[in-house]
Amino acid sequence: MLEVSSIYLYRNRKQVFKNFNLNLKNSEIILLEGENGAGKTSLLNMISGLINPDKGFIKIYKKSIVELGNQKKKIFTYIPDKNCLKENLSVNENLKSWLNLSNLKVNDNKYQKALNTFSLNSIQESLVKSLSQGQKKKVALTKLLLSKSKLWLLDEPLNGIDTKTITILKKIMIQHVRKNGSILFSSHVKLDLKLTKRIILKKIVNKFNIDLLDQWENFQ
Amino acid sequence: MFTKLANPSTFQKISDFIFPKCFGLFIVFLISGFYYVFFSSPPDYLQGETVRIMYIHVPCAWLSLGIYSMMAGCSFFSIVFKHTLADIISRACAPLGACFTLATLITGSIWGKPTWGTWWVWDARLTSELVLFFIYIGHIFISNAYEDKRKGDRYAAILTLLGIVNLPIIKWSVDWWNTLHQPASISKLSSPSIDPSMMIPLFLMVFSFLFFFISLVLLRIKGEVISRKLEILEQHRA
Amino acid sequence: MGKLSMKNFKTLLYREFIISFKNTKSLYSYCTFFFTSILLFVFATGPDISILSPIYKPILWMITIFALILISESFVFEDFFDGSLSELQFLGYSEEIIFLSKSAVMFISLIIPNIILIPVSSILFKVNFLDVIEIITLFSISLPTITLISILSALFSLQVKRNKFIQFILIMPFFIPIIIIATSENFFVTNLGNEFKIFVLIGLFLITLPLSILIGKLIIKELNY
Amino acid sequence: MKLKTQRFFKVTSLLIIFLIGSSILFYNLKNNLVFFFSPSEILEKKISSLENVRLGGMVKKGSIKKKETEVGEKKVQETIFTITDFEREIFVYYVGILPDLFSEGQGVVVEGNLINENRFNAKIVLAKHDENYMPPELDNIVKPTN
Repeated sequence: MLEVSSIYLYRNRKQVFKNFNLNLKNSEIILLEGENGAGKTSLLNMISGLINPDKGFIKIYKKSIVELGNQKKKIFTYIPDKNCLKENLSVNENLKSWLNLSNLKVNDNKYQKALNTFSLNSIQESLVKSLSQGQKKKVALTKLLLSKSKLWLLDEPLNGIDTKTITILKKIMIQHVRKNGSILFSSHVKLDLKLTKRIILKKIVNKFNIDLLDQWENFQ
Repeated sequence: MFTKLANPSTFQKISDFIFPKCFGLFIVFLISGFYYVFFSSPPDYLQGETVRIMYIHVPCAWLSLGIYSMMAGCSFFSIVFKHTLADIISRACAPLGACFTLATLITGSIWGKPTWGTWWVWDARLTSELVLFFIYIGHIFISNAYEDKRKGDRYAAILTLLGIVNLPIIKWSVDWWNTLHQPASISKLSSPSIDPSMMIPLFLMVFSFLFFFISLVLLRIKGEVISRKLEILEQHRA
Repeated sequence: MGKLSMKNFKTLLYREFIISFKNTKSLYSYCTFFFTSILLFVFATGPDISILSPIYKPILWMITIFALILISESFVFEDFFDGSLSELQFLGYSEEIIFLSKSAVMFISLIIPNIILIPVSSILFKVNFLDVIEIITLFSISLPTITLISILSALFSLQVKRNKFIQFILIMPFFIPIIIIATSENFFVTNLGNEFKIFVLIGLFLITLPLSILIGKLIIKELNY
Repeated sequence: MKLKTQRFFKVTSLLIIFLIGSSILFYNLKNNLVFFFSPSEILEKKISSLENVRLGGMVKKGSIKKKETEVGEKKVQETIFTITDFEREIFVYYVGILPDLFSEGQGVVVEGNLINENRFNAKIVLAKHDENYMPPELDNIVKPTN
């Protein structure tokens, strides 16, 4: 399903990825771990096509992300660290606008059920700016329930939500995997979940040779 | 091939070899030029002694255009081939070009007051030269605005390539539109409408300014290369 | 491809409309700002028509540019900081369409209040009716160009986090030709017909449009790095 | 392949828009961006006496008349001269200090109002210098063309 092969990435002259490989098949869950700045978010951004790797390729269903272009929204759902919610709109308006952007049509029953999962029913008309940090995260996670894509990319989904919500999220993830879906997520918080694989990202330390300064390429 | 051949240290060797010669030539041309400008050249039949401003104004104006076209070439090179030397050269050129443009504007204004009777008019030549000055300033600001120098270089290169539209406007504005500024006195096609006794000091000054510019640019490139080396070292130490 | 990008453009346009028109506060504050500054000049100069009517155009432009700089920031900055700018990108909307839809909605949200406010305020300045029509046409032709440039400069200042001065540097040389042609009677262009002005402004717009799309695309892409 | 054609269409359409825009701009500016009008151009256009315009041309030989008048306690110089483009002529009235280069047979640009077909009231007089530079001795031998 998702194939990341021999990725190289430099950011601010520092190497973040060096010959990195990853393979995600159907009904698999992969957890990304690593200290801050090890490149978890960079990896997810690369997979979603926000950043281009310097070398190597990323393929989803044997197609590169650049080729996918407009079909990206059908293939994966990415919940980044930021919540992507407009403060001046209500919860309903935010989710409806998201549905509209990702070309999804959801009947009212399913919509209400999705809201009910994270018990957002009572606040669905209130403005996002009046919500707490955890509630905002819950609204963002509701998008997962509304989406129909097989691949979920989650960047720190457990940040700022309570234990009750974590168990709900765990349940949702297990359900998704059972339905042949696959999940790639990063987290600091321990989640007791049956993982297929756990990838620990490490900062790359390159040995620097002073003779390298004698070539223009190294100035780049 | 060019990328492989010129590595920073050979480039440094070449420029260290050229620099003293350029500076020497600059001094020689400047002294002989000043002798001609102040003692050996006649005043103009109309302007009188004011004509001597021209010997600074014209070289500055030519250099301001020349430097810009050089920067545009470098920007093209840096966008297409991504060679750092091109970025370093245009970064070294921009402040010098801005200074020459400012000198052109100021000397022109000093000349304009007694000749035309005004310090400044919104004439096509003058305005386009002012726009050139703004573009130089924009280049300096954009290339220094980013923490990552390469990013700044790229955007500055784009600005330089966009601003190249201004060059033909400056050059031919006096021919296309009726302006207050007089048309060019020296052109390839026709015989110059400037007397030989004034041409000699003019060209002496042009060459002296040219060598002055070359030696300054070499110095600035050297400084820029060293500062980039230091930056890389610092990043790898951390 | 053309149909698809048209559909994408419509979807984005709809989104931007909802976001900007839910925010009615900014519209109110714009109208208040407009009338206070206009009244300020009316009170300061007194009822003399010969002073009042020539300064009408510059005041109008001053208000518009001030509003543009403020609005363009809110249009771009909010979307960037809550992450929805990158959301649009990973949902598969191309950067050109994002840039275009933003500028289109910003243009509409500025032109609608102005078309109503200009005739009303021109009564205070005793500008005659034909001049008002001329002002509105020149204004609405030159506004798109200026909108594009100011969104671009907002994107630039977002990218250059520590340097606000760059916005000024960008706006200075690129606004000036448009404002000169839209407002001046004879500056270096001596006494010209309005058709000439309209054509020049359209030409300037057609030049600015592709350039700003290309540069805007580049910047929006690079904001993720 | 599909991606490349898409990009090709985007870039070409943008380029076409750019070219159309620049040709519109260039065509209009080439005909209309002027610093001043010549006397025959200014007389063709119907310009009201309230509008500020610039008029340029040669000062006709033997047309300069200077007069010192007193306005209040100040002495001011009043100058009357004719601007010509060798087709039409216009009388120019000017009160104030003239630039050094202002002389007969020399180019000049004046800013002010065209009162009627004959008379132009100048507020500012700018001398236009030509591209000829020569020492004063030569001036007596070779006269510049024009």
